[in-house]
Amino acid sequence: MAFQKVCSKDDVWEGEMKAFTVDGTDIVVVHAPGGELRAIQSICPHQEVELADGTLEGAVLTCRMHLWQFDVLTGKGVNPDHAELALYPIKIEGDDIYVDVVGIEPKFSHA
Amino acid sequence: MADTDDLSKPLKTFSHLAKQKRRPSEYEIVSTNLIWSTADPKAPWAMSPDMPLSQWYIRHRNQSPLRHDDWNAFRDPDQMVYRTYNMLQDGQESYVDGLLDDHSRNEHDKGLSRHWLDALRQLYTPGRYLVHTVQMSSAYLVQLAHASTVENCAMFQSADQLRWVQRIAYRTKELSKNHPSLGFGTTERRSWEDDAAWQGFRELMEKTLTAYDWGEQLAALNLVAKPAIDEAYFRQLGHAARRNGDTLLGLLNDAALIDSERSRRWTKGLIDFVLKKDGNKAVLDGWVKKWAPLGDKAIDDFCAALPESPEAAGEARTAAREWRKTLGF
Amino acid sequence: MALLDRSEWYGLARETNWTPRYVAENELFPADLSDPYGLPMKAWEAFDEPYKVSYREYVKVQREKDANAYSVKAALSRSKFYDSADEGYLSLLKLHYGAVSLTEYQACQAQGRMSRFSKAPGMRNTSTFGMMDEMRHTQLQLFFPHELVTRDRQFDWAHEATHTKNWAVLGGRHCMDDIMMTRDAITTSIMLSFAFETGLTNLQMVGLAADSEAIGDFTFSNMITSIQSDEARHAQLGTPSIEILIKNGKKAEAQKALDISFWRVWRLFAILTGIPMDYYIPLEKRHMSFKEFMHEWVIKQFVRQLNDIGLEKPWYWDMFLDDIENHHHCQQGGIWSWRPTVWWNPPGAVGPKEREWLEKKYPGWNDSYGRYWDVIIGNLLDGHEEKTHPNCIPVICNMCQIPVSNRPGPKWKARVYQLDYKEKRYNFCTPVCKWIFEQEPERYKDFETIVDRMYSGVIDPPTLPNVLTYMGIGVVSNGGRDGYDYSWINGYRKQAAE
Amino acid sequence: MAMLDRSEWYDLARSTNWSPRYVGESELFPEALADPYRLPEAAWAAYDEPYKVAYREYVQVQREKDAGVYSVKAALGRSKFYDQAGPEWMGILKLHYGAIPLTEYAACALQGQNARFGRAGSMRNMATFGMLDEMRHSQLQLYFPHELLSRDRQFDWAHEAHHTKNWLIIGGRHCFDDVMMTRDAVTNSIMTSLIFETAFTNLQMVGLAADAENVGDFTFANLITSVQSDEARHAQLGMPLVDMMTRHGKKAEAQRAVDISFWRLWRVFAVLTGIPMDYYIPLEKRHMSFKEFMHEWVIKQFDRQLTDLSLERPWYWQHFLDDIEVHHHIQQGGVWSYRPTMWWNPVAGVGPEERAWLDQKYPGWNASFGHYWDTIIDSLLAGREDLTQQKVFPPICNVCQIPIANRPGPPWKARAHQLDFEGRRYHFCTPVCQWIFECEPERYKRHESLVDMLVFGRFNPPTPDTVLKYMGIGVVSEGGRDSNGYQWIETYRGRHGHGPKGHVSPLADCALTPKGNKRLWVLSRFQGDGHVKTVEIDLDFSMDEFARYCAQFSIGHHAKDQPGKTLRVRRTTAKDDAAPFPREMRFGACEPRQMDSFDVYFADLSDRDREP
Amino acid sequence: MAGKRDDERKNSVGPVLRAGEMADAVMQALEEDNPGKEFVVQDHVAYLRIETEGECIVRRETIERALGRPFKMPELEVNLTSFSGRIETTEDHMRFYLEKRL
Repeated sequence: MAFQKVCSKDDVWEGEMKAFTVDGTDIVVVHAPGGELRAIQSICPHQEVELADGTLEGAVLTCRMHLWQFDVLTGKGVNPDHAELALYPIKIEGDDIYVDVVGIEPKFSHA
Repeated sequence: MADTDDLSKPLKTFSHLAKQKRRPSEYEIVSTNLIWSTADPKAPWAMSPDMPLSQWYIRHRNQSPLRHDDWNAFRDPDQMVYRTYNMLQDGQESYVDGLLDDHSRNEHDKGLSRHWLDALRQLYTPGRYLVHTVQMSSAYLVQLAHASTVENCAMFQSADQLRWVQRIAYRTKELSKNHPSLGFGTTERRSWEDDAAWQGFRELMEKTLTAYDWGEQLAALNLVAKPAIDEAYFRQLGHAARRNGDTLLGLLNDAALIDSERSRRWTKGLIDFVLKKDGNKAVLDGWVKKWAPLGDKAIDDFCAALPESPEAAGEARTAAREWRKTLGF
Repeated sequence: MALLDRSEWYGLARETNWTPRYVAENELFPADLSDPYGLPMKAWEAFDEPYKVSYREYVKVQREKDANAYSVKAALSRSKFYDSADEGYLSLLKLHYGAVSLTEYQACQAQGRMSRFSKAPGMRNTSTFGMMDEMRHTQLQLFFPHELVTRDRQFDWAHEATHTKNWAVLGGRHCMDDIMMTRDAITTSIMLSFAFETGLTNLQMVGLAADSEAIGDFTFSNMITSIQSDEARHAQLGTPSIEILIKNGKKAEAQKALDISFWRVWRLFAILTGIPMDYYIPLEKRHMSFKEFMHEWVIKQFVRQLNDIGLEKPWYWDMFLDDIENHHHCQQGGIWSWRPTVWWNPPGAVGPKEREWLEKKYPGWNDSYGRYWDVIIGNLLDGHEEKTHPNCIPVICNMCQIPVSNRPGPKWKARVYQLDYKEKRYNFCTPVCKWIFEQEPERYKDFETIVDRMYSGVIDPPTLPNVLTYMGIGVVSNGGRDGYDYSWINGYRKQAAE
Repeated sequence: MAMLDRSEWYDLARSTNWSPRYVGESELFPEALADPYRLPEAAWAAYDEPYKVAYREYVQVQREKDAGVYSVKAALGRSKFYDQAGPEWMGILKLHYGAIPLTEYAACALQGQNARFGRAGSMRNMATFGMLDEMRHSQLQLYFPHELLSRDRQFDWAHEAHHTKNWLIIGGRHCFDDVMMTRDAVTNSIMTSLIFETAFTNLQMVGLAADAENVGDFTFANLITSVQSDEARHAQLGMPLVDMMTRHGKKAEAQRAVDISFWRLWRVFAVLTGIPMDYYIPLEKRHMSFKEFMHEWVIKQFDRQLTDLSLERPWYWQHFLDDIEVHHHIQQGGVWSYRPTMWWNPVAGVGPEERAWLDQKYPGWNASFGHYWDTIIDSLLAGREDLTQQKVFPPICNVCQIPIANRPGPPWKARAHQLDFEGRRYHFCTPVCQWIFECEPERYKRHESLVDMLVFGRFNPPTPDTVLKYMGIGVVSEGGRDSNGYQWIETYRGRHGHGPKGHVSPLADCALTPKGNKRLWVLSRFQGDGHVKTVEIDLDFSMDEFARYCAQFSIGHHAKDQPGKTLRVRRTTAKDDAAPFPREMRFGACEPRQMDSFDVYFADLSDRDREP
Repeated sequence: MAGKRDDERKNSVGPVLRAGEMADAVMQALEEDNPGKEFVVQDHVAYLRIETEGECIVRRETIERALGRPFKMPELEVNLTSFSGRIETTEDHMRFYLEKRL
């Protein structure tokens, strides 16, 4: 079982995101408006900036420093569109959120 | 498990919003559940319930036949907050400044026909009285609103009217400077009080202003009077203006109608909201039935005087009615 | 230059009075909401607001103000100021937001009344802006504390306070309901715009800003001074009303409206502003004493203006001057003692150095208030914290809703002024509160103080837990404790050891 | 009608290439300005900027950003922050504002070049925004220091610096003229957008922001992070180009552009950012060390970015890693010693606690750089402030324009790398700078460093005053002085190793001066010193005199006696193994050429008779 | 108590401004627009109180000169937190005054 309990749904409300460390891997749990939950890498693929400090509007996460944008539902870059976020498998049991970080590396993007 | 009732736990938002378990918007944080004078239906204020103003609120707000058990659940479809309102309207006003400036440079007023100038003096410049009554009536909605989310919409509506009162005054002055002998700036009150074209609106608004039941004032103003004014005074007068080479008035009135669109959005939102409760449909139907004829008459009186616009009254009446139809009336 | 100057058309935009035909004038402008003084419409048309602004200017300037206030907040929210802020200062913020945010919202309705029911077209337009201003103040003062609830639940009172029946809230509501929610448009313009907004809001919105800057809370100081810049404009509604009343032989009425409202608001602001200034702000950051501030802003600036428009100082002026020396010191003692009943953590904060400062600013403080605190300090040094809670119920004034008290010490100044009216006995803190009641007993007679409610069965049974719950304590958040966890007595411990 | 999405019309707005008929293609897009690599038309048609923005979005977002920045300035303008800010922080601001605003403005022209000569429509569009961004950055960074002028005239450098010939400015200009002003649109996009704006601006704009917040300068922190938020867009210009070049057989050229610009920018930024971070920020407010910052932002990121772009690490990677440990420390010593030539008041920043921190972050700092500062501290304790200021100029690298120096201490690392080209001798701080020169000597050969000018007799008279004036010192403002008036040495008084009177070598008091006409400029490389010095020598000096003469400028500006040892002189060789000259030999007898390099070192007395 | 009584009888008028660029410009303009008047400035960090006897005026064009940019009178409101005396506002000036002299 690589899934680890990270938090409960009440810790990360719809529209919020929060940073956690799972097995030494930094992740961000994002609760997109509409109720979808995702676990994404903690650092912007662009440069060393914490994504949890950014802003979430709808499903679009904007990094604080250089305003790169990502669709948290798919992990795909919105702007620039070549960038991508690593998504970690996530499952919800009751109110508890489990994430599996095994074997997944954060992505980064040139430029 | 975090529990918003557990005092040892920090909150993520104001406790009253915490129950939603989602991140609240700025609109929700600053606009919801701000009125406490509704808590005790028998005593809105710390002053004696027998005081005239306490009685006023009890009678005209608390006991209005238009009812809802959770007025605070209403949300403005535009989610307008004060900050965004000023941003929006500053932009709109820059546009209007531009219109006025351009037309003034091009000596627009010099090119207007005498025939149309007379129409402006009769039908446009006295409009500040009319729009001001909407400003007053909206302020009444502010005072007696059950919920802050409704009250805010009414406040923006009231401020919008002041905007046009001042723009009409501005145009009045401009016209009087360019055509000093025609009575611009001095004859408006007389027109408003005596000219047949205005008496429909005057009657409609005097009566609306004194329809002190909050629900009835809302219905009279936002379902009947305002649509009538939008359609006749702003839209049809604007059409007539264009036909008479007065592009400026056409554009100004288009700009005013943008404000009206916003007003209609929240009005529709609010009506949809109250209609979900039993009994309100009948109450509103009654009011619409009572006020619509006054609205139609106002349109007729006004449009009858519009030069070369035989179809104006019909179009305006239909448009106002069509809009009410989209609300279910 | 193609655009007209404002002055060219401004007059026209407020020529909006007309003679109603389809309804009666007193139906359109009922005296109770409009003008009980019975002046003719024409008289009100002379109303000339001294501070003018057009809608076009308004939205532009206000947009700029907001851009400024919100940007500063956004930029500084990453600073760690609130993480390490002084607990006394945080109490000041909690008190401020709890008392002010939603009260501003009520003022929207009061401005709305002036905008709808005033017979003066100039007032109707100006209070449309006033209404918008009050909306701004509400929204700012909800949005700014909102981020603080994640740190401290007591900030939830920013939204919840006025929905509760906390005794401090009841006091505020009684006052504000009196001066702005249940008066006609003209009286409201005197009581709210003139007495309240011209006379006293400066205390909170400008005075505290100086202390906030010293402490490093630029977000707050920037916000409240920005708010006050709105007040400086719309507060100007009151003076023309007074001038018109005087001109039409109603000076006594205007004077009475002023006398009532000034005292009511004073009693409130001394708590809201006076206590934080003289006790909550850390000593080294204090800009000036509350008393000095009162001199600068009220006695010098406001009273001089009062005089200039033709009114007199209120009849109770000497009592007022005396109250400046006492009221907030008494209430600091009271609030601290009854700290579990409030939503902030009032610091005792009368260490040896603070006392020196207080004595200097308020000569005689040590011999009176000092003695009161000596007993408390003695108990704390002996480890008897429980003795620092009074465990009894104070007498509350039936007007200002504040515990009846006065300077402790040899002179026995504390006294209850009583009045029997329609078989009920009413208690007042001062002859002035009593006088206000006597002006219109029917207005005030039904309101029960928190203590009345314990005896009348509203709070049943009147046990301490029940009373606290009734007041929202333990519901919205926990009640207060000493802001510094009694560390302020350490100076005395050291003195004792030496 | 609803509005179209940006994606629906965006491509049309960048389909703006056409085939010229009335002029030649190469006339419309001259290679030297557009594309010397001759990438095929199809490649240009496929150019896709990864970060897209519409004009409508641009003006709205930028307006909001500016509202934020200016409001904070206005709100905090009331605070007494700048009244109370320490001289250290003010030093950082002066350095920043002197170096940055007009460089940003020069970048407008660079972006303009790309907007005109970019071969892809989309590149031209993006560069148009880039142009506006750079205008914003220069205006913000002129407006903000403007209010500080009334406090301190040295802020005038925010505007004036680039109009002067201050040596730091000459260095900065040489770098930026090279990477952004004199390249074709493709190369400058790689050098500027990809390397400069992606890798390096963060050092200054992000790194300092954290420190600024700690210090309490929220206005500045907010300003620079807002500036940096613009880079997202226009920094994207270069990336697609590298892709295109590797795909079309121009990988070596792309690699070279990367290698050249990365090194050049590194040398500048280590001074601009490294010194403030590790020396000027008060110890308790330091966020992280410059080295840690370099690791986080440059090494980690740059490395993986290169891999991603299918490029290699620059061939000098190991030099670079070494340089991170050394370059800014040695320049800190230099900047402080040459403080009268700076437009701010340099901070020494080497009290006992700071030294402990430095040694922890940079192991070995105390044994090398510490040694350098020890002699300065001794001089100050002895009341000999005069000995702590440099009296001679160091040789300056003909590429980076920075004094030639390296870690002081036993391994003789400081050394001038020299090249004779077309009859002129050029000096370089490192093999990397030399390599850059050799890549395109024609590009660099005409430029004269300040020391070149001195040696070539460009100053008349060649007095320090003339040189200072040439650099704008005493013209724009007074030059620098120690930021806190040497208060920082008080903690050393009475400490072990630093006697209250201090110990100043009699060598330092050597009053030798070159006389007569038989004079020559040579390089003095003193044992243990991190800086190589240029000295004007009298050919009649004996070797002992030469050694004593050089000693007074060396190791913290004077060398300590070493009992039982004496100073010897030898030629600098690659392996540092030349035999010393006889002590009594006339210097002229070794037939030195202009700018030859000589070692001066301590040797046992018993070595005295060893002859070359 | 004598001090207090005196305070009530002073004829001080003038703006209370948030300190900053605008306040500096207003101060400069006040000096220019009211020749011969003495202004007392109290710096309370968060606000500057500028006062003079009886009456003073500040003109738009003078502020423009002091600021070095176009200026509209209503903009002053952004920084005008209060004022002593009474106020008169037009597009070209702001006047602070008292009608009675005590």
